[in-house]
Amino acid sequence: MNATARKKANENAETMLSVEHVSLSFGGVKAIRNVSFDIRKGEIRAIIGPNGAGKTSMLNVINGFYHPQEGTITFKGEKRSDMRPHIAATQGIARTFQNVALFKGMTTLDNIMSGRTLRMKRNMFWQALYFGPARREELEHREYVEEVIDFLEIQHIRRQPVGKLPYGLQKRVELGRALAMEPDLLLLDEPMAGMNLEEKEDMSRFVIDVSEEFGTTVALIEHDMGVVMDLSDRVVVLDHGVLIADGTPDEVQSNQDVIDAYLGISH
Amino acid sequence: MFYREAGQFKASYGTDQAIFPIAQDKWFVLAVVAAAYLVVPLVANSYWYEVILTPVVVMSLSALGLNVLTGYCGQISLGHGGFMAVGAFAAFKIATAFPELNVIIVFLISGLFAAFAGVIFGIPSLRIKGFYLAVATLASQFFFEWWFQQVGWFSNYAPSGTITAPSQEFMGVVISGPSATGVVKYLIGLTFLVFFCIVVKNLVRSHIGRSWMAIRDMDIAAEIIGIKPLQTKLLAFAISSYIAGVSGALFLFLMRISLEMEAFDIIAISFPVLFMVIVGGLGSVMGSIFGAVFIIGTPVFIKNFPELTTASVILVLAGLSVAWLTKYGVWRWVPLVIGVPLAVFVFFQKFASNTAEHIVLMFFGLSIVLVLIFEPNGLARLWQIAKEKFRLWPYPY
Amino acid sequence: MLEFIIGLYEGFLANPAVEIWQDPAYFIQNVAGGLMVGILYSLVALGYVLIYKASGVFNFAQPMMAIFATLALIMFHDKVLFPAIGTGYGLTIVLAIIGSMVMMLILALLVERLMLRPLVNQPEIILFMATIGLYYFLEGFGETMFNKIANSPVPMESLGMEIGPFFVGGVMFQKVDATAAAVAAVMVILLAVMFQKTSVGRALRAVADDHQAALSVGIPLSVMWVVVWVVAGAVALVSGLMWGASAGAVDFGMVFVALKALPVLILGGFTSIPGVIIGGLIIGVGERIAEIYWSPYLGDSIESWFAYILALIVLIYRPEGLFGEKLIERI
Amino acid sequence: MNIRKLGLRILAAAFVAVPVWEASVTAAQADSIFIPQASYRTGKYSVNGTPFANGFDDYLAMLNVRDGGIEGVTIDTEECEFGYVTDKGVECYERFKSKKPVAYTPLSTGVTYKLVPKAAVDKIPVLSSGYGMSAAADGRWFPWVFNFPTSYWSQASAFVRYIGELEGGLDKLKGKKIGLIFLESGYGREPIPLLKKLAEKYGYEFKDYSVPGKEMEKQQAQWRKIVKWKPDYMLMWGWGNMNRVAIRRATEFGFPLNKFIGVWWSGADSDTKPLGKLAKGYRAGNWHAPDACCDVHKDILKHVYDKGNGHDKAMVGQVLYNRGVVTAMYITEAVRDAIKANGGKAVNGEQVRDAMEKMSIDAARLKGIGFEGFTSPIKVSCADHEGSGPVVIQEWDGEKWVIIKRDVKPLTDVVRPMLEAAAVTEGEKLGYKKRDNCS
Repeated sequence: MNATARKKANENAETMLSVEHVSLSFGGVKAIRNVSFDIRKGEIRAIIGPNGAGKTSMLNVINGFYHPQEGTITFKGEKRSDMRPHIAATQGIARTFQNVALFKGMTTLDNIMSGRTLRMKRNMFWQALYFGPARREELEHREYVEEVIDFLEIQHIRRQPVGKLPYGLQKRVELGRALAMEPDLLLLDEPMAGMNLEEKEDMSRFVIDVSEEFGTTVALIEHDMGVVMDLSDRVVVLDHGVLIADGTPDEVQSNQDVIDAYLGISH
Repeated sequence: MFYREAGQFKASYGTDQAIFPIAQDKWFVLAVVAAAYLVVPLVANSYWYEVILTPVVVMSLSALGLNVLTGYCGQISLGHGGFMAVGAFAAFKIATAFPELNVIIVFLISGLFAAFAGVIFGIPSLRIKGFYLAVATLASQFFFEWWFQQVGWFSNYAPSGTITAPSQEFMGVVISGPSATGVVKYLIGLTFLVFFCIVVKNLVRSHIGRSWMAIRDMDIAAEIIGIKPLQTKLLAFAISSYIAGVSGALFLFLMRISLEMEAFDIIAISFPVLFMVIVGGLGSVMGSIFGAVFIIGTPVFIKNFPELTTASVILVLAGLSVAWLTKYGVWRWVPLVIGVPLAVFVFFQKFASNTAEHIVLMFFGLSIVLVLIFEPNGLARLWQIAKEKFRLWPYPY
Repeated sequence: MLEFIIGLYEGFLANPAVEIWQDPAYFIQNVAGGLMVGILYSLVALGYVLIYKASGVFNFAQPMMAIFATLALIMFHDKVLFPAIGTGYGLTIVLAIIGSMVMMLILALLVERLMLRPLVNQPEIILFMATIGLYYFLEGFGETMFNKIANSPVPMESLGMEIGPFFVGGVMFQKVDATAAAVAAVMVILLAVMFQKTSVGRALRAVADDHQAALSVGIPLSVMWVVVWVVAGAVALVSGLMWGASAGAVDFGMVFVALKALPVLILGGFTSIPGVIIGGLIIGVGERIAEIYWSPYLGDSIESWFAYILALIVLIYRPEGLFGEKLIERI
Repeated sequence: MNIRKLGLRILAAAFVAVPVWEASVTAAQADSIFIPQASYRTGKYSVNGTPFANGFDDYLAMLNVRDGGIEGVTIDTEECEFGYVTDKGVECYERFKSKKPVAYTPLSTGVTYKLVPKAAVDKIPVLSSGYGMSAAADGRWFPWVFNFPTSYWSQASAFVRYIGELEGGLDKLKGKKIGLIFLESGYGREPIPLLKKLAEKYGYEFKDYSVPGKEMEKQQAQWRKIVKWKPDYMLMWGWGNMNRVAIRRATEFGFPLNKFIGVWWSGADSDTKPLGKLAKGYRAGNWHAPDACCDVHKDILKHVYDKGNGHDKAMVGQVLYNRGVVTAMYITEAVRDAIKANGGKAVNGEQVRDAMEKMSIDAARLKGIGFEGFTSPIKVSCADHEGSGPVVIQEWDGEKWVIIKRDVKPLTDVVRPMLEAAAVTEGEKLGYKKRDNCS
């Protein structure tokens, strides 16, 4: 399936998440002002904007880490304005972070296994004995995790503590942890920041594969415009907390407001 | 030579997920456990039972409990003595109220009370972090200290507040109380230790343990992958205090036989146990045992050989100075020229008992600082490094 | 159940209220007494705050430093008390204070060189544990050194302190306590001036904010650490003297006072100097009032834990303490 | 094998050898008797522990020099420092056990409780003079534990009798108020049941005020409450620096010190000396002289200090120094009796225990060993391990302790039945049976 075909397929897809009139402020600082957009099932949605535009805040609102003062978020038809991150996770939202947020004391394998936590049901008495159902469950999940590891090509660092890995690999492990959750919506916060060209290409490939093989909906923040234009189906542009453009990469690219925002013309 | 993992292939994820994926490790640990059960009772005398073995076994268990909370879940607690006290007093009350109940069952039940107390005092951990939490846990310590002293019911209204472990026989052997022999008490304690080591090891390699470590390493990210912070922390508090409670019961029934609340003082229990965990290795089951051996063993060793210890420390210091003073040519040998005769002189001294005790305090303090400087990951990490070296032996890399 | 609730109401509210109403003078006496003890707590807590602010170390050995410094002063000053042994050096009080401070300087140098520097960039818990190691070391070393003069009285006359009560509007105060309060006020003002107006103070604030950044603009980190440990040593000396004067003598049992400084510390916020003063006063008054009016209902000596529970309850509402800087979590 | 490994091996071997080495030392010393000393010259109570240890050690040293030991048998002794920490105290006991000590003085109530069940098994008599478990007074239940000359309960009752005498008779106690300020611990709580019982009998009002171990330095709240209650007399069961602070607070809050009486662990030089004149008038119980009064002090100075030995001359004659001396004397006299009874050879713990049960030191014997005016005569029996000895009341005159009242007898008629009842409870806890060979 090539990019255009995929776009066509997505156009009529149902809306997975919609953000309506969301405003967020910290004390006197307004991070997000009255922003609305939606994410369709199966698409790759990019959120771009200059530094301080409120992109990361937007992701934090979506997965419940920040609580917006106004507005609502509808995810898979369920409307809510306030929630805790772990509830977002149960509903099927996974994410990665701008500064890698891995569990530094644990190995790669354990980090990715920890993504399966929500799907593991055996209680602590079975676990304490590590016998029967608990053991079987652990092994089943291990198998899935090994698939993720194979997919991301990180077999060789399986047993290493992630704190000591190079940055590029850490980003991959973090993606792996998010994938292990088998999410419906995957939020990626600058997945390619600080990478060299080769690593960026690898990562882009993973993002596309995730979208195509696993059918996961992806929302990503990225600074590299080339990557954004290649990868994404639709783009949201934020500047100073305000939504200034929303559309296909081509539409956005030619939008005068967007060009002004990136060139730093004051409003 | 014998420590090679080459040729051991894992055909399934099951074998790869085993506690000791390397066969030599497994055999070594099994051999140590077997020796602890079979060889130690043959050679130990009452000094070893009373001063080293039983205390090490009981305090290892206590440290294991704290390691669950502090090492795996990252919540510092200075109130561990309080939870041990809950276990001890609960065990005492149950054992005196139901004298026919087997004490082993009593120990296991008394842990539940401690677990309950742990959950209550763990609730603030959702909002309070780091040192703030550490100081807040002191609240539980001091509250229990006061409560058990103040309310006579806990000590069955003994005028002095002293509680004594009642005697009990099981299959013709006295397993608790004043007349139980050292070997029986040691073996009971050892069994509890081994059992809980396996339980904790199993927990920490399951999703529960991974949730704890996730909370420890980065609580925000943990929440975002769906780990519920309060439940996870409370579970850690519950299990940690359960083990603390059981070890408190063992402390009363196997180690002290009779005690008053002062025995669970912050200076007597809470700090030393925290030491054991940190010196032994945060987040390591083996580390808890290493830590207990170190913290209990070091003072006993220095006390038995104060002159030898001082002399060796002087020698080491002199040696280090020589290395440090390299640029001073011949003069760098001065510390050694002074140090060696001094060490020999000290070695043949007879220290007064209080001098020896002062040396214990100073060396104890120093050794903690040194361990932290040279191996902040604790003795367990040293053990791993030693294994690495041994695996490659005789090649350096 | 109803009885229990009525009991709670009577024990915690009704009976204390009636008691206060009937004897307000007693209540005022207790509040005044609590304030005085609170000041002494604050003095001890001040030492912790200084070191924590400048080096991120929660220095558990602070109380041991207080005992150490005070006993050193007594050792340098005293010669009357133990003439037979000849321990004292009989120096004037000024020289004795200087002597004691020189010892604290040596201690600070050694601590910086042998403990803090090798442990730089380690997590706070490791540094905290290291100071517990330091605590044990100082205990052993101090006992060897001051074996003969432990339990000696503070040289009150030389320091110009007096024993005895005085009355303000019918409320009894102890002169020792008043001196301690005055000294505490002076210390706080001096420290505030030092932190705000001098170049050392500015450097210390920079170090407190960010070690790496301070280093990169050329602030000598190790010098700053020594400075702050010496200042903390001075605070330790003052607090040791004040507690010693209040309790009649200086001995190693005084470390327990320091445990009470911990709730003061978290109540005020680890990094705030005004915070520990207010925190100390709240704890001092709070535990006194609780002990006097709630102990008939709860049992005697609730002051042994009340301060901690009070701090815990405050922390649940303000996890960073009353005056601590609020941490905004970022990811 | 390099040097480092060799060193490590030697260390390891040495560590393993501890018990073996201890045993070999024992074998070498069969012609002397071993009296071990647990001492606490370190830790938070070192101020109290040091003079006691000095007195104990000096007395044994003096006997060795002056008489060549006891009845010609050399005294072998060794100190073990335990810093008033129970675990370390147990370590000391276990360390000494292999050397076959003839008696053991645990020196802390915590250690005593721990040793009570052990003593019977190891056949080592435990002497806790003036502390430890009150119930041990009943020798029928606790054959291996002694707490003569007087238990805490006897002492508390002696204080009540003394207060009665000050008021002009025990019947005048009706309506009076007597308070107790105590260290929150097993030791501090010990006199409460007795004082309550006596309150019922004599009609005085009784209230207790606890001081937790960590609040010792403060005590303002307690004294505020005490002053509000306005007691006629205050008793104190304190320890360490709690005593000093309590006296200090009493003066601050205007409580008359001559109505404030401390237990004998609250009446040492270190409690009052730092306060000097401020503590003038404070009283405390005791069972021996508070000064360098007697021949035994002269002997100690002559045979120990004048030869350049000994610990600290300034401490000779202090209250706790004398307590060390008198405790050592009880043991050495028991050993002397045992040696005499067993034909002049070295004796073991069992024989010393038998001697202790028959111990009787009258005034003449006290004079003979240099203790005239030092302490009261004492008589122990198989059933009575306490002796119910009389209590001395001493007062601080601003510079030193002076005895103001001698021979205050306990109210035995009340105390003894309570002691016996307590012995039943404590004995049954340990699964003991009452001996019936004491008639």
